[in-house]
Amino acid sequence: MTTAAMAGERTDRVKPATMAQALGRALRDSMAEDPTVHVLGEDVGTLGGVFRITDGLAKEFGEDRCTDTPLAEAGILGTAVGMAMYGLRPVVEMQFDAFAYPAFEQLISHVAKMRNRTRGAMPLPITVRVPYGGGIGGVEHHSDSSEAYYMATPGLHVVTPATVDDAYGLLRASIASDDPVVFLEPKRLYWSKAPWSPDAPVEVEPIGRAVVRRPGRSATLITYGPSLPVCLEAAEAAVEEGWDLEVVDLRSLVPFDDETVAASVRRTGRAVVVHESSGFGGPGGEIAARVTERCFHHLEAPVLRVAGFDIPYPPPMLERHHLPGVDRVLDAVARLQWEAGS
Amino acid sequence: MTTAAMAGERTDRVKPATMAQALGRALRDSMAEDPTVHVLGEDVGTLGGVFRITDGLAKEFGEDRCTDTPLAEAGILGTAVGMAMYGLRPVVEMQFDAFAYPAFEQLISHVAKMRNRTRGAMPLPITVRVPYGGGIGGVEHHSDSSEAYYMATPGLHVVTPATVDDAYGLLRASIASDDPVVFLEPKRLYWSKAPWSPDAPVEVEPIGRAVVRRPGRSATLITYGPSLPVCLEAAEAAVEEGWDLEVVDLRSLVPFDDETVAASVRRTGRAVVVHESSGFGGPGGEIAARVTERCFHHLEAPVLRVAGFDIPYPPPMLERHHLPGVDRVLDAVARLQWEAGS
Amino acid sequence: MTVQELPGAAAYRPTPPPAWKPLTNPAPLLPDPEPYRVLGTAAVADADPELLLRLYAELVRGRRYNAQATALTKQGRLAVYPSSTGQEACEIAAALVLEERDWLFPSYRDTLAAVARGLDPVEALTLLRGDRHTGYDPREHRIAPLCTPLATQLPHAVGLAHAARLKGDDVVALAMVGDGGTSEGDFHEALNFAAVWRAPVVFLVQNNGFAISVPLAKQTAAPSLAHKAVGYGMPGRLVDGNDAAAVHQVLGEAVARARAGGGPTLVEAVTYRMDAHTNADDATRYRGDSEVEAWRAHDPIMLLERELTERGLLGEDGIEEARAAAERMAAGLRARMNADPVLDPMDLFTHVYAEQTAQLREQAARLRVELDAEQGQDGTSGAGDGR
Amino acid sequence: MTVQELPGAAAYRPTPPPAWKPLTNPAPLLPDPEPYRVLGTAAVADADPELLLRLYAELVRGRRYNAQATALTKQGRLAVYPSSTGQEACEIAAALVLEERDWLFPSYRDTLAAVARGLDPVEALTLLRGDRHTGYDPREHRIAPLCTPLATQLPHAVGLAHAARLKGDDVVALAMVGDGGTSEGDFHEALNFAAVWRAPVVFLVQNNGFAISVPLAKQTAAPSLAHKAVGYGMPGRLVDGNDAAAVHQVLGEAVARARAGGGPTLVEAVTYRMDAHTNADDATRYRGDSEVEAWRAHDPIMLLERELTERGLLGEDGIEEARAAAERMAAGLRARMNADPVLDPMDLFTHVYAEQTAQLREQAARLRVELDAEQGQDGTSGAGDGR
Ligand SMILES: Cc1ncc(C[n+]2csc(CCOP(=O)(O)OP(=O)(O)O)c2C)c(N)n1
Ligand SMILES: Cc1ncc(C[n+]2csc(CCOP(=O)(O)OP(=O)(O)O)c2C)c(N)n1
Ligand SMILES: [Mg+2]
Ligand SMILES: [Mg+2]
Repeated sequence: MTTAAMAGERTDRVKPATMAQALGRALRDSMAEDPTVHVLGEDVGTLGGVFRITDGLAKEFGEDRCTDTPLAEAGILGTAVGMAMYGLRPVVEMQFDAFAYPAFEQLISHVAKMRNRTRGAMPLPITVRVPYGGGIGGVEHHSDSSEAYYMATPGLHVVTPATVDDAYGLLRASIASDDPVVFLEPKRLYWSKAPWSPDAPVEVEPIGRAVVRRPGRSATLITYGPSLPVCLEAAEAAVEEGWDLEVVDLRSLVPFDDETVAASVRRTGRAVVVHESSGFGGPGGEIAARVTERCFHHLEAPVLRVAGFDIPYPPPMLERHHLPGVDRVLDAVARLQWEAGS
Repeated sequence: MTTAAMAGERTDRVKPATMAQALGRALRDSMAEDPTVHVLGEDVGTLGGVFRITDGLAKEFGEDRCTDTPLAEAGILGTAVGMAMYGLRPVVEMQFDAFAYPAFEQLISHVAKMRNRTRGAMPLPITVRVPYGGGIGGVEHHSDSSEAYYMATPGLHVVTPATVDDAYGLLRASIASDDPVVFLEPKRLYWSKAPWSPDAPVEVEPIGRAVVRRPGRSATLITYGPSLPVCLEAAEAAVEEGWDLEVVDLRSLVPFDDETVAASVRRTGRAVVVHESSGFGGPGGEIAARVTERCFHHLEAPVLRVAGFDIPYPPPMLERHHLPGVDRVLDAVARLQWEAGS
Repeated sequence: MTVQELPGAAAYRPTPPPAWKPLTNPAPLLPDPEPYRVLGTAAVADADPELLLRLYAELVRGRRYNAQATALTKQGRLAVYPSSTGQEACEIAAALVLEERDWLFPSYRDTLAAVARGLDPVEALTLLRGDRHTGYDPREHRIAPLCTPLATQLPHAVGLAHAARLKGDDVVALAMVGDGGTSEGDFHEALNFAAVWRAPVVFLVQNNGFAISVPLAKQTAAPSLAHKAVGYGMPGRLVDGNDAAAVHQVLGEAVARARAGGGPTLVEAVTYRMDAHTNADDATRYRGDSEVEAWRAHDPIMLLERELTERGLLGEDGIEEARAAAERMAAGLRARMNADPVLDPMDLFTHVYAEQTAQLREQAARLRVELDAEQGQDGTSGAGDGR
Repeated sequence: MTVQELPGAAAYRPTPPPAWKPLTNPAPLLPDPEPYRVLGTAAVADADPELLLRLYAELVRGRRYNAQATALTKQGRLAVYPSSTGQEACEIAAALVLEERDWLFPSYRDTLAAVARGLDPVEALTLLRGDRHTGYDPREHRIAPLCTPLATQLPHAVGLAHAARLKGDDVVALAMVGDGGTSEGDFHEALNFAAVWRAPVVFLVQNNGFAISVPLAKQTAAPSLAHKAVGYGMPGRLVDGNDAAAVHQVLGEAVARARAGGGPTLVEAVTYRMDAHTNADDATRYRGDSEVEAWRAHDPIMLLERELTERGLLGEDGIEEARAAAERMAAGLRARMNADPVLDPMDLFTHVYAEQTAQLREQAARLRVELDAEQGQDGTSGAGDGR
């Protein structure tokens, strides 16, 4: 599917845009195209959201389409469920990762299960946007990486963009999906820029496809969202050490693109999973385990993981010690038992 | 530590007891020994809990020590936090796995983090008892395996007994712990019986030690809680096929006993992780990944996982198709590439 | 900063803070001091005899339905049944007060309301039999799935009602919840959203005295549950939940108000759960016979039957007819519930997502192999092996 | 079942359902129709002049503290600051009304209340500077950690107050929350638990008109937030939040009531946030100058200063003295906040559990190696590199 097809007439002005702008544009285009798309959340209307992602939507589409709700996340998601039951396509904004927790019961017991428990009669095409992760100097409860909770919940899709293009394309695809999507927005990439034209058609992959962001032959870095730039930087730095690293951007944690990931690891024979979520019980365990199941006899070394420490997210002044950086990625690559194989 | 030391005078009458009885006795002994232990939850007082685990406690210790609360899980856990801040040692009962979700924010943002965010000044010695898992014919929302959520949350201990002895010992140790413990009670083992004397001293390991329930040489089954009996049965059945399976009962998911698990897998060279929680994003990924990291060169085959399907928990009449049984465990063992090695 | 420096200081007069004004006049929001009643009071004169007779027939049928479902648990045909015996007036009135286009949001106890609204009783009971989570298409009769996580259905009702209004549809949602459920955060959030959005929704709290074993006095210290309405700026109505005419009237007024754009209403119906919490519960652990007996003297069927017989609207024939109809329903239900449901285990994978993921396809293939092997072994079909 | 079959049927008389009685008389729970005021009204005659002077000095200091903290954000010394300028009367009264043994549960906006209660302002600000989550030992001044997840501190306050009472200690907990926070489920559950347990706790809602950009009218349709009390069976009090004497009096009465075993009270203080939500917020996006100006004419310091000067209790000297004291505090704060905090990254691992797990020991060892390498590279210490 191309976004041109999705968003109507477009011209060709390519200039740098931020991920935040691309997300906002995706919301706008979705709302323009489909009158059943409604945005709701705290401060999304008049203010345009604390990250200004929804800026202008209330003005363009009215407060009934982009609604400032009372301050209650379970209420927001719970009413979104009811709206979806009546045929609307709600897009919910959670203000920060940790502030999605009050809505956990609605998410787990209803949003994830409704299609299943009604045997397909009541799908819930709800997109839950969650700004997530650290690196922006946020005080406590503003930097959680909560993706493990969502991944462990059958019935949800879990999607996270790492580029400006994907921010647009994946959000459009998520809103268009007939299943609930937890759409994780890497806060610290909100202000990342790339040449991007809101008016140029962009080839949008359907949800569920990983992509090789940098081809390489020595080892595969498997990552997503906020850690993609770290991995790309590490891959550049690794050239000096003689390593040619392939970087895979998962884009969708659920469904998981086993094919792309396994194909890469079979080629390279070595892999490191990189994410800033805590290591223990985090996404990396699942990813490493399934890669190993599929590629065992191709592996020269165990799949390693570079992750945040197993600690509550630290205060801003210490976060750089917690977050996986280029050095930690290279360190892990160095431990991939290079003597043993190639 | 021995429970005799913890519970005072005891004699030696060994007769069969259920896990439910052992749990009740652990609560009773903890309350008798430590006046700061308070039990609270829905129906825990007059009724003795829907599983009757707290039966008799309100009578023996009064309603102030074993309290029927209003019906609100966040309120229960939230007030428990306040009680712990004042020096009490609350034991909270969540009535069923899925009904702990409303308390998720309190658990993640406060219970797990309070010690850390106050730099040790305010530990929260709270035990959250959660009856979990399926196999009892429960209707929807009564059979969730929610351990992955808790495992992914630094600051929590996650403990789950699989035997009558451990039910007593681990619950006593959890209540005695100065850290918050999510104590997962395998519902379908509530009525499992074993010779056990409430009056005999039982050697209780501190939280965090796995135990080899059955020694073996061919491969290791790594499991916990409700799946232990399945694994033991599978190990017996495997003898016929010529496999001598070792069975490790984790008992504590956090902290994780890498030493015991890795030692076993290094010995056997093969491993299968078994649990009834959904596979994707479930505990098995973490376990398989860390075992592989530690034992890679000892492994004859990838660590495999036998788990519930990646679906919402099914209706009772279909649950037997969802839950990992002996056959699925043996199937996985058969796929451990026996040609390749031993 | 001193008073001299502050702009406007000189103009200062003791006035209330500038932005403050009451959003609503609280007086009309307060419920009656006593539960509103119709039967046995002067108000009954205004009641439509046909409605009363209809309510009566439904109450009798409803009671029989409860008894039959409970009997089915003893025969192992239902895994569990939360009976609404004693609460039939609420269940029936909730169902009857709605138009076809309206939506009902029942809690796990309210299969009777769903059945009275037209749902096939077998479909209503699949959840409790254990073969399906929701045994019906919610859109067919506009009945949301029976909701087990307490109070979580309330924001759904608000969202649906709000969506309908946004679409310009004349639809009201009626949501049912227990006294215990009012303690949950979702109750609070739902009522607040409803009031702020003036959503066309009616909240019916069946205060049946208990949340499993926990009596109301351990649940709340409020004057009544209906008083909670004030805090949301919606009217609270207190009604005798065993007086079918009163419940019907009060709910009817609330529905009409919602339909007219007047916003939500909270209705507390004071009633009593005559049976245990479910067949698996032992009510003697937490309440005495005398309390149950006192309520038996205030039985909803009895109240209505007495009214109708005293007014000559109902005779022995009519009573017999209602009973016979109820028996026919019960016999039909019995017969149909005696058949084992035919289930296909492969259905486990069919409605997790709109499209099956690669992972689920793999897992389904593995189960297929297992089922085929089972079939090979014992000659039975892997499918349709319900229990 | 017919009326004849029902036991007790003959005895039936129209009575309210057996178990129903109001748990509380609702009338005394209702707040005043207007925010209660002391300054500029007859009630001021009963106010203790010393208290008024103390409040005045603290208000002036509090305003200066807010201004200084905001200035520190501009200098990069604080990451963010949610100012309570305009709300000082609430902040100060909340702090002053408690005994030493009592507990304060502040929200993220209430560093001023914590400071007024005796907390070192630098310790109060570490959260917002970014070096520590909670920069103080909560037990020292009995101030719970500043709470960011809205309303989640309220059940903590209830639990603590309840625990204290169970232990026989004479301790009251005062919990602060914003108007927006009242919409959260935790608000509801906390108030309900408090009322059912008759816990000695006081809930202070600072209704400052906004939750970030969302005005009260989008937050609730209630007559006032104080009216929510009725639904829990506790008294609601409505007070002018810019009238320090009134807030102090109303809170004082609520604390006394709680202490005497009378149970919880909900106090709504109507006030206004003069600054933006935080320094990072742009308030012009959602409110106009005229509204802000109207509130400036109702400034808490001005109200009190006028009262005191008109009554001859305060002269230019006193005003000057209060200002000078506030300046000294600000200068001290500035000076101390100018130093970079010395942090040890190894602390990341020290307070996750009572005992470090093997996994954390491993991770700590790895960080140690990294820090040593860093130190080797650039000759600086890995520790203490805060920013
Ligand atoms: C969130 C949640 N917590 C706990 C339960 C377990 N539970 C089922 S019914 C019930 C009592 C409900 O009482 P009430 O709301 O008064 O409804 P009633 O049973 O009287 O109809 C409880 C605690 C649940 N279903 N959902
Ligand atoms: C559970 C939760 N949801 C959202 C937020 C983000 N947030 C921080 S402050 C705020 C507004 C709070 O408004 P109010 O309660 O009126 O307090 P005020 O800021 O006016 O003091 C929001 C939405 C949060 N901190 N916690
Ligand atoms: Mg009830
Ligand atoms: Mg506010």
